[in-house]
Amino acid sequence: MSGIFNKALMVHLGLIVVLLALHFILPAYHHVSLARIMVLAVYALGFNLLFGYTGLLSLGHALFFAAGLYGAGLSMQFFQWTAGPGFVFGLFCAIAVATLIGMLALRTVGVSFMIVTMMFAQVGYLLILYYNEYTRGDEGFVILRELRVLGPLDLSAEDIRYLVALALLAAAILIKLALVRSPTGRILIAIRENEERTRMLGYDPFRYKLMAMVISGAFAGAAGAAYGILFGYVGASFASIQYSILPLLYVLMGGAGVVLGPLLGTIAMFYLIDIASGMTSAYLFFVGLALVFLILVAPKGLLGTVRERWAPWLP
Amino acid sequence: MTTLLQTRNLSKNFGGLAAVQSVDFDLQQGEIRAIIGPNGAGKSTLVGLISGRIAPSAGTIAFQGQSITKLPAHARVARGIAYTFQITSIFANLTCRENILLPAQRAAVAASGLFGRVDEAALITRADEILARVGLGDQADTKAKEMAYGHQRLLEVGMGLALHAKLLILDEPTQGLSDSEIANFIDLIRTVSKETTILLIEHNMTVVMDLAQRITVMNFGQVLAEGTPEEIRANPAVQTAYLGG
Amino acid sequence: MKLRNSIRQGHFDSMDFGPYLLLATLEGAVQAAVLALTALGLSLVFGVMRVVNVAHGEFFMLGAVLAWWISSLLTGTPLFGFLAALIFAPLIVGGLAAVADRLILKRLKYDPEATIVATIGLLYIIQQGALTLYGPDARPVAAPFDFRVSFPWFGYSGYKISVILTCMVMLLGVWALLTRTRIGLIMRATQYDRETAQAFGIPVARVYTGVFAFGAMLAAVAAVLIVPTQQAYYLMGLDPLLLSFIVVIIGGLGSLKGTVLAAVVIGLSDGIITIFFDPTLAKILSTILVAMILVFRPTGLFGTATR
Amino acid sequence: MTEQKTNSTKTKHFTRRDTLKTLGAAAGLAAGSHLMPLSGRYAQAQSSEPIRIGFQAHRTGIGASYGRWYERTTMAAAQLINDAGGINGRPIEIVTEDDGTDPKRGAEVVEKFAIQHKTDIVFGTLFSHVVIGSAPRAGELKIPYFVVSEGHHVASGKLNRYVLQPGITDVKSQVQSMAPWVGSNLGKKVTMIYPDFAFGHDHRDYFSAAIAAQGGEVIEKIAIPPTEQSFFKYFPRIPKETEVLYHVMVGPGVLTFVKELGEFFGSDRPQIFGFIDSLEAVDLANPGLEALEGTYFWEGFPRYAQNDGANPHDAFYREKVGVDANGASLSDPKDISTYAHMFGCWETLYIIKQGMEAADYKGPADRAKLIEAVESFTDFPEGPEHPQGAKIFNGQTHQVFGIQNISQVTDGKLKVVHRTSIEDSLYEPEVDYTKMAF
Repeated sequence: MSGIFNKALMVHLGLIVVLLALHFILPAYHHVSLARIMVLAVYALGFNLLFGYTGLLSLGHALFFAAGLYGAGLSMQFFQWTAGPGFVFGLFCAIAVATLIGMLALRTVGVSFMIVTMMFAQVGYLLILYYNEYTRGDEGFVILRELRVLGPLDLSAEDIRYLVALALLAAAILIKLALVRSPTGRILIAIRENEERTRMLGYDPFRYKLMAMVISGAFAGAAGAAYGILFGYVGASFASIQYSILPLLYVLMGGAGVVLGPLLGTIAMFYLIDIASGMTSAYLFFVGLALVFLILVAPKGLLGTVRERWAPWLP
Repeated sequence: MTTLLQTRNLSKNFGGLAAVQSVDFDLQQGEIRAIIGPNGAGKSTLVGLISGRIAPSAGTIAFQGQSITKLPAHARVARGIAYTFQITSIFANLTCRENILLPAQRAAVAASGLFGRVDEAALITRADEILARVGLGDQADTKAKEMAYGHQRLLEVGMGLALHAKLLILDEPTQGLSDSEIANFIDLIRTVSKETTILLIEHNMTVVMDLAQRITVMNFGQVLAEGTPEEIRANPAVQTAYLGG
Repeated sequence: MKLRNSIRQGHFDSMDFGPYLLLATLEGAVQAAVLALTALGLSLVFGVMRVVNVAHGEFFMLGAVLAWWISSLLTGTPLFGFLAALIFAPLIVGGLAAVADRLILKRLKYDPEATIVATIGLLYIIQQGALTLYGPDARPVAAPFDFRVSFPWFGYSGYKISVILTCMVMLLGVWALLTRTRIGLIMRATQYDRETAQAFGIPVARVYTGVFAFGAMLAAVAAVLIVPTQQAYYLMGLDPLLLSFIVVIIGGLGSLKGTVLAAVVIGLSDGIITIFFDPTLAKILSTILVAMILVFRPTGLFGTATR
Repeated sequence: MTEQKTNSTKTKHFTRRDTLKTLGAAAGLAAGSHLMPLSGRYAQAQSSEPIRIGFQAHRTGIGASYGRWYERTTMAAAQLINDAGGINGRPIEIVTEDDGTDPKRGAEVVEKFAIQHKTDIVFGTLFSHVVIGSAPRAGELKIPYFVVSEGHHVASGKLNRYVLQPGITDVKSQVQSMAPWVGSNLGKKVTMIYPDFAFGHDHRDYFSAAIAAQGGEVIEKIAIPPTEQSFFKYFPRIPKETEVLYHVMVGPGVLTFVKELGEFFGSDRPQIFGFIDSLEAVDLANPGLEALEGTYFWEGFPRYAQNDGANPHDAFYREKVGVDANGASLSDPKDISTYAHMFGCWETLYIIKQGMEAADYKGPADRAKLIEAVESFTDFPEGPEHPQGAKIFNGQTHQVFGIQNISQVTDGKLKVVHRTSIEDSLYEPEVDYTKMAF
């Protein structure tokens, strides 16, 4: 391990410590918001693995988020499972769905891949509506509060929720950091940069893309399952196209292909909407303007620009 | 001498055009072979077929006595067939070292599986050795796209070397290199050829005559002649093809 | 189970198969006609500029909303208001698109990824603009003329049939423009090779602006044509956007014929599958069908590679 | 505070194991005892300032056309309450946040009200998925959540003690109370067309049961996928022997839906009965809607002033909200209100007032008392505070029940032809929220 790698590790570990310290000092509203942001950031982190590192733009990631959300929510509702088994089952569902969709959708490239993933996600959304008698369709359902426990921990309590969300995010950051700095991560980046050349170096691009898709789907599913468990609600809107675009926005804002980019993007987007909507009912206008401005001024996103200008060692 | 590579009746049609027609081609272990021929003779298509970038219309390819006709390109690389691109195809946004690390880690990654551990430090050492060998030792941390064209060509060759292949296919490696760089390149290939069989497509006749032990001449998708440099130089059919064609 | 129950032979007692098929075909044809026009706009932008215009559906929405605005400004017969809308709504939308191209896309040098982000931003801006200025309600636009075509089994809107015909004329017009005129030649040259086109003195920047505006105008025209049968609404852009994307990819990039054929396939299959299945199940099945076409024919049904 | 300092100074020589240990310790600490600083942060101070009411509004998204009118109605009622001296001598202040008609943002907005705006209660949500998405957070943050949604979610027992719907009848009782009149006046063989949403399924299930009780039958159920833009192709599914076509649509497609319905049938049509949801905020004078002449609609509160003396308080309410006799905005006759639903905001606000007065509400510490006070209410008499009509409230189910109207389109206006009794809409309670802990 060279010094550069340790520096990167220190930054990421340091960030996790800062998030832990914030638990003790943040004003309540930001504390509760950050808990949700951290869960959604896991979703964006997974999206970034596929989009930022492997170069695959999926417009159907809400399907994986929803697979985790519904896998956890439905199993908890019907089998009276608590959070632990519910989460594991949700994660398993997301991995299964991501594997299946990956095997099909990865036969396509570029814009076709965007459209195919989007269409499969649309199928998932409609299936949730179609099986209304179990899912309550668009309306969704509440996960019973007494099931939202992990051993002795009451996950509906504000402090526990924050720490559990942080633990999930920390795991996601460290797994992703390890992955992108591993030889496998190098291959994913190589596929993004030049797929044909990568193949001629002896790597099967399909295999690596599928792996990226499954891990990315697992991140999305973990975020979905955690969202349902921590916030108590499961609903079809999380499977809609808007929720597929959301992680793309987070990643682009924070910086694609930077491990921490999605976290920063999720934070920035949340506060942009939160603050703008407090000032005007036309807040979408400002979101749009911010996106256009960002892409004109800092096309690589916030952290992408930081890396380009000041910190080339940032993974 | 054992036969490393063997094609039989190998053909490729693009639409109505027969780019490669019924080529029987044998390559012996350890040799330096050059393929020459006028533009459009089918040289690049032939090595494309061998490396697996192009699927054949008919015919078979065997490597070390085993059929590889149906193997995808990446699996052929795993068997030991390395290909360097005619049009420079490096990872422009990555550093020189990373460009070399990618091929250098292939065997280790294949051995350890998707999530296995790989000795990163040993890999970096090896990558830097290869960079030194192709004369890019001082540019390890330079982004590939920021290098001079000739250096990019050398990096491309270095990537081929890093694969540690049994057969190294070089598609016009000296294009765009200066005379001094070419001389270095010839020396490099000579040393490499002690471990590796070399298949070279080349327009620069000086390089061909200097390096190749045997030469295959292609014209209109077929093998026109094959022999030592002296035999080829003396071959009237070759002269017609080059001068009259 | 639910799936088996929903394969319905039972309800042809409500309407015989023949008439139902006729109705589904007519509905499919209307959808196909409007979709073809909308998707063609997207395809041109995509083909010539390599820009994935996520705001395309918003140009469609703007066309519909402007049609309401223009026709409500004008008193007189609905025909007069409608014709004014058919002329001015696309012009305004085209103008906006040209401005967006100059102000944003051009500065991004038409980088494919950056333009996706920028057009998502544009989507929000246009949508919010419509919500603020036009409001959240769905509003109708009077058809320029209307008569009910009475089939023996059901009635059908004469205006809808005229929409099919108008779209066909428009498509022929665009086809002639692209293949028979100098403008079309310039566009194709730019699509084929930007640098060479530039070298031959083609003002590529102006061509790009023109193509972007023209693509938006096609969407707006389609919206003005269909809005009398539906309603103008600020969130109506999403569906045409998604369907247009699907059509463009299935049809094959840059293939006018493919785009039209794909629109017909999607329009009709959507209509006809509903005869046999529960509506939502039909939507699920038709979506899977189209996705599978893409999976197993990644380059589309009629075109060449679409990267 | 010392705890934090150790953490931040450690940063420089941190190892992974240390992090895990700290995380574990923190988790254990948090689990074992309530963190002092945190619980302090989530508590709220009492105040003698205005009573703050968080209004969760659908300003954007698919609920926006309802949201606008919910907001206008709320502001009108708040103004009246303040003009009459407020609640317990304190003025009320409406703090509005847009939820984008999205359940995720809805939950965030509830958090914002409870923690940042420090409102006393949250109020005003319409769309069911936003209600259900927000309800767990309201329960966890222990803030009373008064919804105006007409969904059956509250009375079904799926939510929690902090969620109440005292201002608008739920869909189950609305639908149920329609069946006797439909069965005896329009026909017994019913075909239903509804969106493939939970809301549509409620209509399907409750109406099927209710019409069966009348000796009728639902012979075909057509669930329309919500992504649909055009409905014509589904109409052939309507069986020929259909006597009554029951439709309920929601969202922007409604205009297309009713236009196409008219086109399909022409003059030879079955009886048509619909929920006004299909036409809320839509002008009946719109081109293409002529075909609705003679058809029937459920209305929560009749859009057109009836002038039949049946409702003495309608005119007052109309004037204060700014709606003319045709249900349109006083300032723009083309701007049609969501008249059948929005009265719920008005009435809910008055119930909040009544509840706070009964509980002698002083501040957030009295939230449980407020809920208990509302739970103890049993009926609301007709009056300026309840202009839609008298209501019966069930404190166990947190749900209110009122009269419903059936109107016929006559000369392009809706004319009430039947008013149900409150008793028509009652059903067996499915939950007793009063037994749940706070």
